[in-house]
Parts: sequence; C-alpha cells; structure tokens
Amino acid sequence: MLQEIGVGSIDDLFIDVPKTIDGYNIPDGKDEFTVRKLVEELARKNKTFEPEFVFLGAGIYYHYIPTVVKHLAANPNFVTAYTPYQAEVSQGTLQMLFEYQTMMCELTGMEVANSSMYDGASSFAESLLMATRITGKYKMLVARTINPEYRTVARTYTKPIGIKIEELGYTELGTVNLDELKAKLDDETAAVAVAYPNFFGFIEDLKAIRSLIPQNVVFIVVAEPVSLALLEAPGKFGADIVIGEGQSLGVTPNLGGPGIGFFTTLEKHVRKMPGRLIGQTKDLEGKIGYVMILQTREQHIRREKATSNICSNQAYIALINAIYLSVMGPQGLREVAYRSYNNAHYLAKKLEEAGFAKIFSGEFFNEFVVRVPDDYRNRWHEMAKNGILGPIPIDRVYKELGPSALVCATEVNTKESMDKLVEVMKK
Amino acid sequence: MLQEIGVGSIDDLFIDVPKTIDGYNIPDGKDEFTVRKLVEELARKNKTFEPEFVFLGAGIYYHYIPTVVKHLAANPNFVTAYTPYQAEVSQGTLQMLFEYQTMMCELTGMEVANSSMYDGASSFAESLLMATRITGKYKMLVARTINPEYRTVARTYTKPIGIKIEELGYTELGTVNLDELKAKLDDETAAVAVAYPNFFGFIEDLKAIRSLIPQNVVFIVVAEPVSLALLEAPGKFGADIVIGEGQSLGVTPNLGGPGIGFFTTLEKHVRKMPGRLIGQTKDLEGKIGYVMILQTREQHIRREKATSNICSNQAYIALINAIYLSVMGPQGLREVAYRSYNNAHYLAKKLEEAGFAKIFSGEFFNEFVVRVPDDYRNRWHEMAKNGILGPIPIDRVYKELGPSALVCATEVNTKESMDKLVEVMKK
Amino acid sequence: MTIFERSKPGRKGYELPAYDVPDSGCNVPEHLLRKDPPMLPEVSEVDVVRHYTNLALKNYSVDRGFYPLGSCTMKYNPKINEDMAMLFTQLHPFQPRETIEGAVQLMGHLKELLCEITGTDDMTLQPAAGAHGELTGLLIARAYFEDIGELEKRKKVIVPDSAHGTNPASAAMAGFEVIEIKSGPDGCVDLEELKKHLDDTVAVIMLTNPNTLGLFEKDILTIAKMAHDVGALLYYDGANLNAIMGRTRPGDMGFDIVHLNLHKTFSTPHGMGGPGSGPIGVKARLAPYLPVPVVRKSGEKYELDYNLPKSIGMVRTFYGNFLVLVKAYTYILTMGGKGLKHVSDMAVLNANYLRVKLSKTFKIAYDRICMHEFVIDNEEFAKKTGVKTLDIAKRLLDYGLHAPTIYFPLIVHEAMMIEPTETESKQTLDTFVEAMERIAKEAQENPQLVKGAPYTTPVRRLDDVSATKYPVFRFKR
Amino acid sequence: MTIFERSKPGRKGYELPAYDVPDSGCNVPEHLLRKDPPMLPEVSEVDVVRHYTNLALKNYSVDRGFYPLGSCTMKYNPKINEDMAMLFTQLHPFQPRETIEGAVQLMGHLKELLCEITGTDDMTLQPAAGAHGELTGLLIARAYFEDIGELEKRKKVIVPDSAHGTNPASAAMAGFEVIEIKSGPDGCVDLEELKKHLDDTVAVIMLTNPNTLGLFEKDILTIAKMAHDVGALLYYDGANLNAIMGRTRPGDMGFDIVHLNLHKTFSTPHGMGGPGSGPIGVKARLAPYLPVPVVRKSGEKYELDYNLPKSIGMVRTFYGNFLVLVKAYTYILTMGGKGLKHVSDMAVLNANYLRVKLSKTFKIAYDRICMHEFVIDNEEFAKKTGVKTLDIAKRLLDYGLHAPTIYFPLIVHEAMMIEPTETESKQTLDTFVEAMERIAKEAQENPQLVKGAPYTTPVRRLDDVSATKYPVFRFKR
Repeated sequence: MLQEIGVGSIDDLFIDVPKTIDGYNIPDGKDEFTVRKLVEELARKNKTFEPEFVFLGAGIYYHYIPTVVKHLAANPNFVTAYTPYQAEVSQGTLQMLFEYQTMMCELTGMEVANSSMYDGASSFAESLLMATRITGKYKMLVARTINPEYRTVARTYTKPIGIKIEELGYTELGTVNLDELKAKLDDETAAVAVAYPNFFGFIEDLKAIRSLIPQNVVFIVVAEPVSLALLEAPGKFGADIVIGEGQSLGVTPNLGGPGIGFFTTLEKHVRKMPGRLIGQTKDLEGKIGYVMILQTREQHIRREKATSNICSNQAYIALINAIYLSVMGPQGLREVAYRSYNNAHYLAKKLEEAGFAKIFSGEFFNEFVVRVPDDYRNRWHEMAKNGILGPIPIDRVYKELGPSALVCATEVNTKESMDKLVEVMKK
Repeated sequence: MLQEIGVGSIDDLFIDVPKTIDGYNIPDGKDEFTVRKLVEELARKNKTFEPEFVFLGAGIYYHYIPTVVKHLAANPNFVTAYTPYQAEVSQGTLQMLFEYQTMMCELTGMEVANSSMYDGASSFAESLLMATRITGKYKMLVARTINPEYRTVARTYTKPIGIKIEELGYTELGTVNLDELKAKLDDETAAVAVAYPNFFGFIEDLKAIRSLIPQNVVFIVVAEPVSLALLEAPGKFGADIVIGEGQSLGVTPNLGGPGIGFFTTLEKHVRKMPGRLIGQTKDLEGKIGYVMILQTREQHIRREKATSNICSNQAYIALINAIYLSVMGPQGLREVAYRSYNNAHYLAKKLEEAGFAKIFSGEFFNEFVVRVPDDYRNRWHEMAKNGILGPIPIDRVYKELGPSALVCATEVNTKESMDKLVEVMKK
Repeated sequence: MTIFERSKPGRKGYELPAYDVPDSGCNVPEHLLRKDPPMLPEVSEVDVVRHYTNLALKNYSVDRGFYPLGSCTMKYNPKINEDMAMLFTQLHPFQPRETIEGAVQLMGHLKELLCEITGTDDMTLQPAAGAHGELTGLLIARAYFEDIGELEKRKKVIVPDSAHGTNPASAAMAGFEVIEIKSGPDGCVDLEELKKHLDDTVAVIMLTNPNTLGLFEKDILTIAKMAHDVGALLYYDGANLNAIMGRTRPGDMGFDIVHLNLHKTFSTPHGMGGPGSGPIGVKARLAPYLPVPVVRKSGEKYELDYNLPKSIGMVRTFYGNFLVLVKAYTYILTMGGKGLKHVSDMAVLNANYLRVKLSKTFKIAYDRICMHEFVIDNEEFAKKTGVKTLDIAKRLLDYGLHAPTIYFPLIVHEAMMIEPTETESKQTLDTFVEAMERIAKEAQENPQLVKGAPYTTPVRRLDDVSATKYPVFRFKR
Repeated sequence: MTIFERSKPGRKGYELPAYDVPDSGCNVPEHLLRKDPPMLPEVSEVDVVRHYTNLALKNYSVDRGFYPLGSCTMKYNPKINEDMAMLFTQLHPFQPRETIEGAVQLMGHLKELLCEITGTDDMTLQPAAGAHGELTGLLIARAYFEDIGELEKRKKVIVPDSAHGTNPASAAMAGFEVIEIKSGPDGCVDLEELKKHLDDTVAVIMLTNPNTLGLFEKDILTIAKMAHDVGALLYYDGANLNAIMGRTRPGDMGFDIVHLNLHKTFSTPHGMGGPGSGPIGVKARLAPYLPVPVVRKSGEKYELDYNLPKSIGMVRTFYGNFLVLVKAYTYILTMGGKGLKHVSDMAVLNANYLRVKLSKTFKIAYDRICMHEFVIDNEEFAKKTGVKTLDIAKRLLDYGLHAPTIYFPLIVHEAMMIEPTETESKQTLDTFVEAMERIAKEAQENPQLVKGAPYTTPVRRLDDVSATKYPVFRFKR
C-alpha cells in the first residue's frame, strides 16, 4: 500500500504533524480475556441491589423490563448503524424513530416529538431556550419542585444568553405556590415551568396553573412518562412544551446514563424546536418511507442560527423506549403506573404508622417525602450494606425541609419488601 | 374465527379426542419475572468454577471462547430458523454448513464431512454401523482407550443389528496393544477403531496401526479436534472415517450438551454415510448457491433403507464451531493446541515431582493419568468445595488401573493455577 | 463469498493472554506432527462479524415471519428461554454430583412435568432429537421383549404409510422389520388392514396421533386394545403433541412408549436443524430398560440412578442436550397447566381457520375438522394449471412468507402440509391466505410467473439435481 | 407496516407478576386522571419481535459492511465493549458513594488515560455527545473570561469555514458571536485572514485538526501562539483525533480546551445517532470551571469532587453516558498505548491508499498526502455527466456499500468526504474503489442509471422535499 501511495514509510504520511510525543505513557494492550478480568474486577467493587429492595427514585427508576427488550435492541443493525444520512438504507432507524415520536406524542398529548435529547435535564434547558425563541423574552418562572439537577443544568445552559430564572416556591401540599406564580407573572415572562409529578412526587394541578398563565406565555411541563398512563396528558391542559426523562420506559438505571430526554411540542412551535425530526414521505414508486425533515433548523445547515447544536442524540435509547412501549402497550403501562401509585400509597401509610410523617399533604404519584430522624443519613448507608437502597435524604438540597427523605416505590417493590423497609427504617 | 369454521366452541374441534383429562396437574403459568427468579434459584444451587482452576476434561473441555462467538451466534435469524427446506431463503444456514463441512475436512484431512451428528458418542456408534454397510461384516475391534461412554453408546446402537464389539487393550505406553490388534484381526473384521489422542490423552501411532490393517478393513479414528492443529491429520494415515466431539471448538461445557458430533469420511464411502450433506450448486441465473444433497440416503426419502434415522442434528452448534474456527484460524488453533500440550506437560512434571507418578510412559497431548492415594476421591470432592475442579478419578471405569486420576490442562490454565493444583493435591 | 475467500495469509482475529508457562518442548514423534496447517480462514474480527452478519440476513426465521411447516411446529420461541439456558453453560458434566444440585433438580422436575403431560410413569431426557428418541424407544421395546423372551418371534414394527420418514428408519436401526400399512379412505389407520398384519410377531405399532394429515386417530382406543391383545407395544410419535395438550394424554390412550420433541411442542428454538431434544416416556413396566442415568426422586431430592441392570445402556453421553431441557422447563413454568391446554386449543383453532379459508381456493386432502395441521392436495390444480406444489412454495417466498412442508405426507400427491401453530395471529393467517389466493390467481393467469419463482430471494431457484449428481462437498481453491 | 398497524385492541405482549399489595384506592382528582389511554401498540410478544427484527433488516450498519462517512469515524465496534458495559447497568446514580467504588475508579482511570492522550491536565466526562462537549468547552471559556474580568470585551469565537456545523451552533448557544474565516488555497487556515480578525475581542478559536478536508493544519504552532498572544483560548474539536494518536497531542500543540468523541476514536458504537460521549479536557488554569462532579485522584482512591465554586454547573445529570465510558475504557485497555498509535497509522495509511486509488478516476479536492480522510470534488464531474454527488452516493448503496459523507465540507462543491478508518482491510478498500470506478463509468455511459439509483434498497429514492414541505410528524390512523 505504501508503494501505491508513493511514500517510503508510514512516518512519511505524518510529515506535517509536529512529533511532540513518541507514543503514550499507557501500558500495552491486552487480550480480551485479560481485559474482561480487569473490568469484571471493577464491576465487583460496586454493589447492586435486588430491584424489589430499591426505594430510591429521584428521576431514575427501577421497573420490570421485559426480556425481549434487551434481545431486540441488541441487534447489531441497530447498534452499529449511524445517523440515517442515507435514508434508503436506514429505514429501520427512521421508521423506528417515527414510531417513537408517535408514542411520545400519544403519552404527552402533544403534536410533535423530536427523536431524542441527551436527558431530561438538557431537554428542560433546551425548552427554556426555545421559550425565548418563541417569545423573545428572557424571564422564566421555574417551580422549585422541579428536579434540582434539571434546574442546575438549565442555569448552565441559559445564563450565557441572558435568561433569568426565578423560582416558584411550594406550599404544604407539596405543589407549586399559585399565589407566588400570580405575583411573579408579568409581561417579561417567557415561560412557566412545572413538573408533573414533581420532584417530591406530587401532582401539580396543570389545569389550575394554565388558567393563571396568559396564552402567550409558554407553558412547559416536565413529565414523568410512566405516570402519564394514569394522569391526564399535559397536552390536554394546554401545555406548549412537554419534556422529560425517558429512562423509566424500559431502560436500566446505568448509573444515570445513557438515559434519554424526550421533547414534545405543538405544530405551531415546531420551527423553534431543537433536535432531529423524522417525517413520513414516499419514494419515487410511491412506497411509504421515512426521512429526516426540517433540517434547516439544525446546526449542519443553519450553523450558528440553528435552534440547537444537538447532533448525536440518544437514538438507541429511543429504540429501547419504543420496544418497551410496544410490549407493554396502553394496558401494561397503566398497570405499571397504577401499581407504582398503589405501592407508594401503601408504603406511605405503613411509614406513617411507623412514625415517619409525610411532610406534604397533597396528592402524589409514586414518590413522597417523609420526616426522618436527624441521624437518618447514617441509617441510609447502613441499610445499603444490608441490601436495601432506601429513601434518599434530601435535606442537603432542600435545606428548608429539615431532616427528610424522598421515598419511591414502583411496580417492582413487593408487599414483603415494603414491610421490610418499614421495619428496617424504624430501627 | 369459530364462526368462520362453522363450529360453536373450541370443544367442538376436539370431538374425535377422548377426553381422558381435564387439564394437567401442573401449577398455573407465571410471568417471566417470577419464572426468572425460580430458574435463577436453581442455577445458584450449582457451583461454577473459574476456568483456570478446572483440570477435568475427559471429553468436555474448557477453552477460551472469543467474545464475538456468542454475539454472532445469538443472531435470531440463525437461532429461530429450521432445517433449510427452502434453500432460497436459507442460504445463510446452507453456506455456513458448507463452510463448516470444509473446515472439518481440513482439520481431519478427510474428503467429506456431514453437517453434524448429536455428539461424539453417537458419531462413533454411527461410524460402526457405517463400517458394516461398507464391508457387510459385523466384527469391530475397538480400542479400550476410546472414551468409555462412547463405547457404551456404541454397544447400545450396534447390538440390535448383530454387531460384535471386541476390545483392544492398551500397553504401558497408554496406547493400543498392537500385538492384540494383530491377533484379533481376521476376515470377519469390519473395522478397527482407535482414539487420537485417546481417552487417557495418549497419542496413538496411526501410521503403525494402519500398516497392520488390511485396506478393506475400515479404519475409524475418534479424534479430538483441537489436537489436530498440532497432530498430523488422520486422513494422512489412511483413515476411512474420522469422527469426534466438537465441543472443544468454541462451545461452552453445557453440562455435556448440546455439543456436536462431527463425522468425516472419504468420497468413495459417501453414499454409506449418515447425516445431512450440503453441497454447492447454482441458481437459474448461474449464481453460486447451496442446497442439501444426496438426500436419497436420508430417512425422509429412503425410509427404512436410509443410512441413518438422523434428522434434527446440531446445526446451531456447527455454527458456533464455524465462527470459532473463523476467529482462531490455523495459527490461533495451533496456539491453543500447543499451550494445552505444554501446560499438560508442565503439570505432569510438577505432579511427578510432588509424588504423583504418571501411569503411562507414552506421548500424550493435554491429558494423562496419574497414580493417586486411595482416598483421592474424597480429596477430589474437597477440592471442588474450594473452587478447584480437579483431575477426575477413573478407577471405577478402569478398575485394572487401581487408584488413578485423569489430569487435563488446556490453554485456560495458568502457571499459578497449576502450581496451586499441585500444592492442593499434595495435602 | 465464502469465509475462505475473505481469508488473507497472516491476518488474525484472536489474541490469547500473555503466557508464562515454561516451554517443555514438544516430544511428539515427528511423523505424528502436523506438517501443513489446516486451511482455516485467516481473517480479522470485523471480517468474521460481517461474514456471519450477512449470512444471517439471508435466512428466513420464525423471528422474521410466518413459518407454517407442517409437523415441525414452528412456534415462537420466547426470549426468556435463552436467558435461562445461559445460566447453566459453565457446568462440566463430570463435576462432583453435589456441585450440580440445581441442574439435577431441574431435570427431575422437568421429568415429572413431562410424565404428567404424557401420562407415562418414567422417562429419559437423554435423546438429542426426535428420531433419536424413536430409536431409544424401540431399543427399549427390544430390550423388553428380549427380557421376557419374546424377541425371537417379534421382529416386526408396524408403521402407517402416513408416518414420518424417521419412524421406519428408526425401526430398521433397532433391528426390526418394517411393515408399512395403508391408511383408510378417511386418512386414518384402516383397522381391517391393521388386523391383517397384527399378530404375535409384531413388537411395536408406531403411531403419530394426530397423524400427519392432521387427523386424530379416532379409533385409537381400539387400536391400543388390538395391540395389547397380541402382546405388542404401542409407540407414540410426539411430533404432533401440540394438538392435544390438556385434553388427553398418550399414556391414557394406551401408548406404552411416548416420545416428545421439546423443540416443537415446548418452544425451544430449532437452530437451523438442531439441537433438539427427544425425551422418551414409558409405562412402568418398561422403566427398567431406560438408558442411564435416570433422574429419580428420592425423598425430597432427586438422584441420578445409574443402577439399571436391564438398561439399554446410553444413547449419547451425559444427560442429553441439557440446555434445551432448561428452555423447555422455562416454557412449562411460563405456560402452566392451563396455558398448555390453551396452546393446543389455539393451535387447533388456527389450523381449522386456515383450512376453511383455504378450502375456498384449494382442495383440502381430507376436508373435515382437523387438529393442529392439515394437508392441501394440489394434484388437480397442477394438472389444470401446470403449476406444481413446488412452484407455489417458491412463489410464497416472494411474498415474504415461508412455505409449508411440501410433498409430505407421501400418500397425498402434490401435498402441502400446513401447521400454523398457536403463536400466530389471525392477521398473519389472513396474510397467508391472501398470498395463497393471489398465487392461485397467478397460476391461472400467468403460470410462468409462478414457475419462475422465487424472484426476490438472495438467490433464484437452485439446481438440486446437478448438486447431487456432481456433488461439491466442500470449498476448494 | 408500522407497529400501530400491527396493533389489535386487547392483544398484549407482557405479563406482570401476581400482585398482593392491598388496593388503597386512587385519590387523584378526577380532572387529573387520564381519560383516553394513549394509542400505544397492542401487540403480542411475537408481533414485537418480528416488527423490530424486520426493521433491523432494513438498516445498513458497520457490522454489515464498509461505512466510510467522513469525520464520523465509523470503525468496527469490538463486541467485548458491549459485554463489559452490561456489567454496570444496574447501578443507581444516587446509590451511596461507597457502593459504586468500581464505577468511580473506572471513571477516574479513564480520565487519566484520556488526559494523557489529549495532553490536558483535567477533564469532565459529563457531556453526552460531541456538540454537547463543544458547548461545555465554550461555557468553560466563558466562565474563565468572566472570572478574569474579560468577558465584556471578548464576545467573538473564530471558526474556519471548514468547521463542523456544530461549532458555530455551539458558540452561539454559549452566547458568543461567530466569526467565520475563509480557508486558504491550501485548504488550511489562512494566517493572514486569521490575523485580520484576531484581537483581544476574540475569546476562542475553534479548530478541527486535521481539518474536515483531512489536512493537518501545519501552522498550528503559529496559530496557537497568535491566539495566546491576544489572550484568546484555542479549542480542539476532537472529531478527527483518530488521525494523530501517538504522534502529537492537542495539548502539546497549544490547545487549551479539547473535546473527544468516544463514539468515534474510542470505538463505542454509534447506535443510529447516539448515545455518544464528548469528554472535555482542559489545561490546568481552566480546571476550576469544569462542570461538577469532577473525578479526582485523592491518594490511592478516586473521589467525586463537587466543591468547585467557579464551576459552570452541570451540562446534564449525573456522570454523563456512563456505559459509553465503560466501552471506551475497555477499548483503551485492549489497544494500549502502542495500539492507539497503530490505530492512527493504519487509519492514515488506509485513507491515503484510497485517495491515490480514487484520484485516478475522481478529482481530489486537495490532492496531497492526507490524514485519516480526504475530500473528492465532483463539481466538474457533475457538469460533464449530469451525475451529481448525491447520485453517486445513492448508486453506491446498490453496490452494498454505504456512501461517504456528502456535500460537506461546504467549501468544496459536490463534495464527498471519505474516511475509511483503520479497521478496514485492503480488500474492502479495493471493493470500494472498484464500485466507484464502475459508477464513474456508468455515469458516462448511462447517466440515467445512476440518477435513478438506488434500485436494490428497501425503498427507492425518497422525496425529502415534500417531506419537509408537508411534514407528517407522527403516525395517525
């Protein structure tokens, strides 16, 4: 090959490159059997928990994942394909994403979904940027009951372009303070954002909130997708943008990543929307096919005027979501949502009986906050040693609450495991 | 659907069936999450060993299996396809089997390989039946150094049609007694069968054996396929049939099954051969393709005059063999064979130094037999408790040897693990 | 392109760990050392990946679509079965008994479940396939007759002409003489014909019930009595068990030896032709002849019983295709007793639905209520249109479907044997009917179109004849 | 057919375990309860399996064949990476710190390896993709200038016209003004042009090196000095790192902020568009601004440092796409230091071989020694034959190959940007050359043939224009 190229050595191909190093200070490569041992050793230094003994949610949830999900998603023609730049040999990807978009529209009650964002937090951040593009305004009213990490990420994203985020407090119901909302709303307000259910697990009254917000203010809802099988779709209440984290739809916890951000909106806003969109079309013989559409919004064409810089996204996780939703269907997802709801309420009652008072009195979905003893954090570590991933203490983030923990239950918890938790927490 | 059929109920479809039961005395079905728990519980009741601490072979071997083998074989278009009855939509299966046949021919030095048998033992049994078809004779001289289970299976298969198996003993070299062979050979002899390497791990001198056998006597060699990367191919010595167990070519031990029997012979014998054969052909546009050939030998056409009743075989395991051999190539397989050989010889020396004398003095491949104390069997169980799957005691099967154990090493054993074995055996 | 043509000298796709065992040198005598390395592929990991990925793309499979091969029971293979089998791959068959407690328990429990399903008293899980089970069953019969001193006179095995090809081949391998008897006009065993051949020279009658026409042998109880009256044994070919679960059991009908195909009824995947598993259940008096080891309950635990002095021996090494057993066990736990009955109900419903729908266009060989499968008779169709069953089968491939079993059973000319299984939806069945109807229309309007099929497959119609006449057994440079 | 069209009311593919928790009743206010269930598919397990199995069959992938997308580095993804990632799927990001010791150690070790590879002092693994990393890097630059009181004056980011589209978009998101500068006649940064725009109003210069023409910016040391002389920072777009490993490091060349695409250079699969991972390495003075948490060595152990008061905050939740990190870590262990150098050597060798071979038939935009990729300029070819780059790309699909990146970089008209990567064999490259040559011939002899391509794909050429003009965003009944 060198001869064909007309050079004498490989080094000749690198004449332009300043030789600043001669190789790396990195050990030599290893065969796969040795590598396997090394990585397995690291894996053994982690502790994994039986899902039924996990009571930790806070944005990442353990759910039953049907066996087929993993099997189908493992197909190398999904795993090792790239962005469908050549649509004719990417119909698998494109149709899958089109169907994913449809499912997310259905869950949220919205008209358009993109084909994925990095995670719930970056989706949230992008929704605020989009609100500014829609309204030309820079003031955001953001509920303090939105996931704290989402709000941190949003601040990181929005600060450079001058967006100002004002927080909306919560009441003893555990939901957004409507009086404060009324007071802070003004002509400068671009958007109001709440979570549904919120970080504490409580169900915001979207109807009441929307009724307070003028039509030209963008209404953003951060939704937990499993809950939407039980709760009315935000689209029905006049949301402009509904976003969230899709991990709970068939994705393992993965130490928090990869998950997936979903992003939905209304057709009238679509040209302000970030991310990739797949649309239906026909081929020259009239056969239905799918392609990327509205790419003029995107960075590779519109460059600095793009609606976002996102390019690589989480398409593979969208596949997992789509397979999961296909297996579960409307009935299965509702069963999951209802069991999660019911388990959380059973657990709340048991914990209350055991002396762990609920801090909020509103209606919650599958999480809620309880008062805990001052030394709870130690107990939490202790429980982990014994195979229970208990409710996470949240008083470092919500200092105003005092000693408190966020309790989570999903359909994977059992009566037995919940009774056990109550018993262990009492000690 | 019932209406379309014109019956009132499902029961009406079963009018001919005598209703002897009303359902089974079997518990109701369970969801997959519960089933998973139940089966995992059974799995936990087994003990698995780190491969490097396994010194047990005797026909089933632990080897390094490259990661790709499992990934590629998991393709559902291999797993859930059936016998390639419609060749045009089974070219994946057919080409793979054609290539598998080629690889087995190459390893054994033979001209034709079929596309698989159940296991090494049934391959062996079928080779004796084939010898009778070729010669019209019924006396078989079978080395006692052939795997005892193979000989048991062969007796089961051959007894009904009147084949008589006479055993050939072994010398202190650990290989077949040539004088006995000479003495027992007569005009009634259909075949002589030896193993290469044999059950004790010793390398039969195929050249010397063949030189004693008349050309019209069928020479059957039971071969260990990994060893054939190091040892001369039996085909080179004039074998008529070379068969064996293919588990060592990339297949996990699987508690002994599934493995695969390979079966190779010469073109002149092919019409007497059992099992399915794949051949190359062309389609009507001249494109190369593959089909099942010589089916007139098979049961579905020839019925009671078929060369065998085999129909379902171990095609999927043939795929695993083919992938494994593709990854390893001639160089990799030789490396595996040589390391196995060298490890066994290192271990033999160390054991000898520790007082475990070798019982035989011939040349061996990766197994050998040592003298052990009377209470060794207890020690063997004790070692297993401590994570070492030690050399298996064989004095129940070869009573004449007295307390003895078959030691095995492959490339997965390390100096460290072998030294450890010696240390533990000494105790 | 074959993997050998992708090969390039010196290229490799593997790497072994560093090696620190001192080299002892090689003492193998020179003439026993390999001179020329085998011509195995020399390829990189990516070459291997692409080769097998592209081969897989050329296969039809159950995971791709409808696969109505009659008597093959190509039902959907639940993915959880595969995961469960993976839990047992690292066990060595000669591990100390106490270290495989879970595996033995699984086999023991599975055996009990399968005995309950078949109505038998004992069972071996050792046979690796259906035909292997047949052979095992006949060897058991043989051992039984030998034991009771009747082997000399009982040399015959009766097999109906509608039997699977493996039946006569297995009987022959077991050293019996095969007597083929003709079916009656109703497609079932002709009792008169049977009577003619039935006497105390008969060792075994082998039946498939429902038979390969998909018809239940309604005289089965009479046949059983006739067999037993002359001292013969009745053998059940389990290929078609998928039709009758939960309603009757072979043992209850009078069968003495029952084989099962775990890869048919019990949903383990077919793997392009195997591994399968063909357990053999027997009535109590035949249990002493089972191959060793037999898994037996002993108190609360299961033991491996090797102490069967009258055993036929072994039919393969170890415990059979153990991983296949794990998959079948997983399936039975999943379905449960009620679920298995439902399986048969739906399998029979689907078959009858297809039969009725197709009977509008095609001639059904025996057009009455069928069990899990039925047979189309295209003899007239072929005469009229010139389009044979083979052509229809090939044309179905163009419609993205697999063809039914063709030219079997032999007693129906131009046969198409169709078994939809219970895992197919009405939607899929309708798609198949529609394709068949369109092909029938094509056969009338443009027979050459059908005779030239398939057109859309990775290769066009292949030349079987010269492939056998001038066989190419292996790749050569 | 969409999965929604396979749906049938009431059909289901799941089953949950028996449920014994007492029903507490539902207290959600009526108006917040869902009235109409979402229109999700109602299908059986086998329906789902077939749907996705058949969709996968319609995709091209690296596991199927050559995928020479320029600047995308579609190298082979070793299977062991996938297995290793599977060992970490069950961890919750909020588990107690002491229960994720192995995961933290892995991140810590990976960070050190990547710092060594990039020549940087510290790093965040949090960004989920390349563009996400760009944004992160620019936010760090912004925070730095704010901290040193220069943000008011430094509003500009300089980007060459050959830069990836994400560069200007990321700069805009970070609140900077984008200044695009034209490349020189040699395809590299024009130093005069750069000088014209470079003053103390510039915050950052973003470069890809080698650039998108596959050319190494040979004046890079000068450019770095020019940037630093006016107090600007130099940003390295890591999309093309695969060309230079083991010979130089961005940090050594003077880059202050370096992004990596683990899904390009470090072999993690592309997953149809993601998840990726875009770590950002920085020189020591920028470390205080990294997003939290930063993994840091503390004695023999690694800790998660959240205590960075000057941090930009977070760019996503938790630790980024952690499983992708595991795969990249596995890759680096496998390749080792020497192996990574060899990767770049072979990537560059392959690209040059292709370039020289193709230069006999096509015009290479800058026909001199290239790095890991190069660009074909089909402007004349299109004028002469009427066959455009798009047509050639579509025709390549008929040859069973994926097309290169087309119409990029924008500075070459009718561009084809070709990156073969190091994992392709000469055989594969020759196959590609042959296909390209045949297409060139077709374009001359029968241009309509090429313009009508593709013919053999699951669909023919698709209508992008009306898809955007009359967008259909979702399936509707």
